[in-house]
Amino acid sequence: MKISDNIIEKHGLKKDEFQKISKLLNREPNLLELGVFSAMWNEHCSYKSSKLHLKKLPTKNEYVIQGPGENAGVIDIGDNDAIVFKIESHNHPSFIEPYQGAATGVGGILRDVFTMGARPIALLNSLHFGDITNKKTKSLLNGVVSGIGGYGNCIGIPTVGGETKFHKSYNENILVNAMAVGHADKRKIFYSKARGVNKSVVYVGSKTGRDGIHGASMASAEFDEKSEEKKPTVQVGDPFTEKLLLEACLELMKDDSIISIQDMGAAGLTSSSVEMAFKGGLGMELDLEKVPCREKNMTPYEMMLSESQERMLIILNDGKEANAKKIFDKWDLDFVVIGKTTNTNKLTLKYNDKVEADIPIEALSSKAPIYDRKWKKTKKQNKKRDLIKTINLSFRDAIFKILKSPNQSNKSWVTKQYDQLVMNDTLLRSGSDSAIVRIHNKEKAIALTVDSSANYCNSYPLTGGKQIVCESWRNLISVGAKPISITNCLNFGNPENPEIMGQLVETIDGMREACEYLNFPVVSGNVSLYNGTNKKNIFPTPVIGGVGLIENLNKISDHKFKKTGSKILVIGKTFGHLDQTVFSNEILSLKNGPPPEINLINEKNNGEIIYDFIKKNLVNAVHDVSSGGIILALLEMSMHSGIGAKIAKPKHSLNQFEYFFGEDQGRYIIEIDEQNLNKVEELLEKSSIHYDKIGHTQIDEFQIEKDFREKIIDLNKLNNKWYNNY
Amino acid sequence: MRSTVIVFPGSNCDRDIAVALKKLQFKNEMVWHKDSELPKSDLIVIPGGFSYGDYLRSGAIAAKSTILKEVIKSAERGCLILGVCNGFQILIETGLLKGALLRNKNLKFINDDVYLKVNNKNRFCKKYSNNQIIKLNIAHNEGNYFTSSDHVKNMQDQELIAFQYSNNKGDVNEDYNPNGSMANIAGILNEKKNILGMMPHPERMTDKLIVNEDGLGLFSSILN
Amino acid sequence: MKVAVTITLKKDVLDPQGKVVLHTLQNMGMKTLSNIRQGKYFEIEIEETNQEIVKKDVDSMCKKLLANLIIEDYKIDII
Amino acid sequence: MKVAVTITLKKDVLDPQGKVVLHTLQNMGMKTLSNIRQGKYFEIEIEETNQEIVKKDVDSMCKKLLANLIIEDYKIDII
Ligand SMILES: Nc1ncnc2c1ncn2[C@@H]1O[C@H](COP(=O)(O)OP(=O)(O)O)[C@@H](O)[C@H]1O
Ligand SMILES: [Mg+2]
Repeated sequence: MKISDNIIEKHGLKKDEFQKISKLLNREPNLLELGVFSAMWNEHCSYKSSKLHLKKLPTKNEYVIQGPGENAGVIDIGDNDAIVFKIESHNHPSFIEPYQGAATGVGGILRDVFTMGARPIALLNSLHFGDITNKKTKSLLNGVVSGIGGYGNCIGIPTVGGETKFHKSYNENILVNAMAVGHADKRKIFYSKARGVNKSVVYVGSKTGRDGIHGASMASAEFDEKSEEKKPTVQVGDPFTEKLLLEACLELMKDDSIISIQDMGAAGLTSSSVEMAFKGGLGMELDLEKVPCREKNMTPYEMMLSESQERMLIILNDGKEANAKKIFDKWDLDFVVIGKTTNTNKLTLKYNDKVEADIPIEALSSKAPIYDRKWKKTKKQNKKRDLIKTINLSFRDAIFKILKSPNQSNKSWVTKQYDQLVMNDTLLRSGSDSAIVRIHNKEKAIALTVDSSANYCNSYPLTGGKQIVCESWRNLISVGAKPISITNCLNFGNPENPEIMGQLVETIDGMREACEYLNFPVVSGNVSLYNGTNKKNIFPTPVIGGVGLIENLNKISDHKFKKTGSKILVIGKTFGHLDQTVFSNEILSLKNGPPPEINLINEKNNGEIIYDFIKKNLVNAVHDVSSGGIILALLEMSMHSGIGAKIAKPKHSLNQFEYFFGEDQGRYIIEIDEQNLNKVEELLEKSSIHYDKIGHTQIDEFQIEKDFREKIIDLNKLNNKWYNNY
Repeated sequence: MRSTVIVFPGSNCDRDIAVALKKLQFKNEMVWHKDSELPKSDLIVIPGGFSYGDYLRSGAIAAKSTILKEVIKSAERGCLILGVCNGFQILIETGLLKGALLRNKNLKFINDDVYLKVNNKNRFCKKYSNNQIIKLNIAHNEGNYFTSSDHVKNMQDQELIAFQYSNNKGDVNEDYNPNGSMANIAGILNEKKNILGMMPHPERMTDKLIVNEDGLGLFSSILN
Repeated sequence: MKVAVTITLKKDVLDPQGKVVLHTLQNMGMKTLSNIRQGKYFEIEIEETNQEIVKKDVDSMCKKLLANLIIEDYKIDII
Repeated sequence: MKVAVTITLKKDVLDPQGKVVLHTLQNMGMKTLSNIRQGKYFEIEIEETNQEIVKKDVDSMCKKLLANLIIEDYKIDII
């Protein structure tokens, strides 16, 4: 079959890329080979637009065992315990079929984690939907949330945190990012690198069907009117089978049967086999007629490009096949030796003894295109003067409006659909700055958070990139965790547009700066480009998944007020920055202006002193100040505890709106016992850290000077309203 | 005291239950669903989870497993049987407990801490005081208990309703009914009172670091 | 031979799924809609050509597994 | 008027439920059983006697809510 221009285009390849393929092969590829190339060379697998820039991110500190490049990152938390984690997007599939798209997103990221030998212990997610008035939003929200819950609940891994946001830039392209976190014995981490020639290559898990053929290419293609036609490619998830696969793999991992193991994710059998061979500097030969198929008459092309879920590829040590098969039989899963490793450095695909494809592994991996795409700096906007003069709402009405807004509403409608406690180690659930998950049977825990700030990043990516790393760091600090490292998912628009490419480059620059300064490296991640439709791109949305360590379970904190009569302090200086804040968005309906700046020095100092307070048991509650400013942080501390507060703005300070709604960075609110006040002030002054004493806690009423006074129950009602009425 | 926890391929609260049992010094054994023999035990627990993905009807397929035949025999001999969440659904599907568990009335999975009013006139609850209010966690899709009103009346008369959803003051009404269950039923006993099926998870509340220890009362009741 | 099995909830059993679907559709503007009951459907392939045997086998599948006779009714159609 | 709607998964779409039910029935001794696919069933009552209108209304219900056309097909029968 002659490969026409039309076929090339359908495979998401450019003409010059096709020429490059022909040159690498010294001939034109056949259709199967073209399919394999298209899967490996697309953005999703090759990172061709982002690779050059991702390299700039710091990836090491004293905790990192494995940085980016493997299925997931690995960090050392002592006593031979390792934490394995990664975040990944499933944006396009979730837009097309929200339940299955989100469910298989969770399934996929879980496999990334347990393929490394870790038992998954927590799930988190970051969800961005379109405007609430968009007619698709409601069903997408419903479908995605139940899909995430459906998968995680069934497999029995707690979903402990996440974020749910609405903005019109996601109207035609929602974001569904899922993060999985696992626990492993540091001495038994499994990698994808193949070793040895003539070793058995084993297919395990579910059968291969026609699901998601070309899903990987779809995931990196811009949507257009025709994307409806691409619909049948969405995969269906089977969490029950994944649970079996998880248990079977972990059982097989107990001894030394496995040389290497790799899940079949995007581009299924193709990417898993190529990756294993490439990392080992080997070749691989597969007999495709042996692949367990769900449907009759599946072609080699379909088998290689199928994205059926719940499958793994394993390379076994000699003589281990029989025992391994017994394990998979016990769990009612397919187990078939479908090929072997070779020393040819080629991917050789046979079907009934006939060679159907023969491709040098390098052509598919290291020789895949890498682009230094054109990019343009984003111009930093000027600060708006006298924003507050335009306010036409009272202080009280502004608070009410924000409490009722979809983005600031209580998210329990979402989180109640997730089993948060299964495995019985969730010490702090969703709704906190970070979740805390105990290491089973040990006196230590990890803290987990997922954060994004698309408005900030859209306004000025360099600051946004820094800010989002700092926010993650702050959320970990707030619960008493030592921040260790992050994973990230970079959701951006079309990189062929220099402005969008500029957003990506500068966001990464910003992230790099913060990661370096805070010793908070990136150990894994994912890039999702081409998010947008017909040239309308989403806001740049990097999502950061942070992991911190808690070495003493008695030295943790949360944001709920604990008792009446204690003192409330704001740590860090308030300048009253209103541009790009919830306030300017919701109340002033303003879209422009710069985001609040990040001062890394203050960020670090303020965070370290909070950490120190928690370790010294000096604080009753801690909450970082993020979107919505001091007022929203205080309200959350009250609403979630049922304990009120009486607050007054510091004298000679800013205007009330600026003080309470400003989103200056690097700040925390703490609740302390009166008798600890002197000690705390002394420590703050010794470190020259600015703080404001703003009030004290009281029973069931939230009060701000003369302008605001409300029962906590009523505030909760208001805050819980939106989701339940949508 | 010896206990046995039955493990199905999709069980996911089996470890949690085992941890709770061990905390109370039960001599516990895990038994795989394909096994055809049960170790001698005083208590058999069918844990929560999604035994077979909750496909068809939750619990329906597990109810047909080899090991369930043995569980039924033990039950008839008077052995104590506890089914939690999916375990309750399985007990319903085997017919060991009467009624049906339908989809939650809001058609959503619900994970939440709920208050329960306890009837302590049985082996499983005697360490609680009668009408004590405890807080446990629920996590299910199908916990909407349904039966005939005669049966409800019957159970009330014989004190077979061990747990009812309530508020923290013990009011039992629609406002405090998370899933639509008849009479706010959260857990029931068979007539001989040796079998308890309940939707809430007592094993999740056995650790002060996780909310409270209200679930311990159940395990310690069984213990003596 | 191909058989269709339809399983429906008994008349007096509450059908939360049907009820929610009903309300949703009514809210979406389907004014003439007066009731919806949700059930299950199975398409079964059996390698057997004798109708009597097939019917008997499927009947036993329904009784033993597919339907919960306490709350559900079933109907078998050869298709 | 009463209408039956049957919703089935498209041919190549994975049916995890059907798979588990199939294996269970086979393990229970149904040897001639070769395949099962699970679907949904709705019994709908509409206060309208014109068949054409009813069919059109139900068709729109299927498209808008009951079926997910990306992975499912539907069938409408007046009963
Ligand atoms: N999709 C979700 N999954 C899990 N938890 C969520 C999700 N959405 C929101 N949450 C929880 O709700 C809480 C509040 O969310 P948000 O208002 O975004 O918090 P913040 O601005 O403090 O980061 C978070 O702590 C988070 O854990
Ligand atoms: Mg926060």
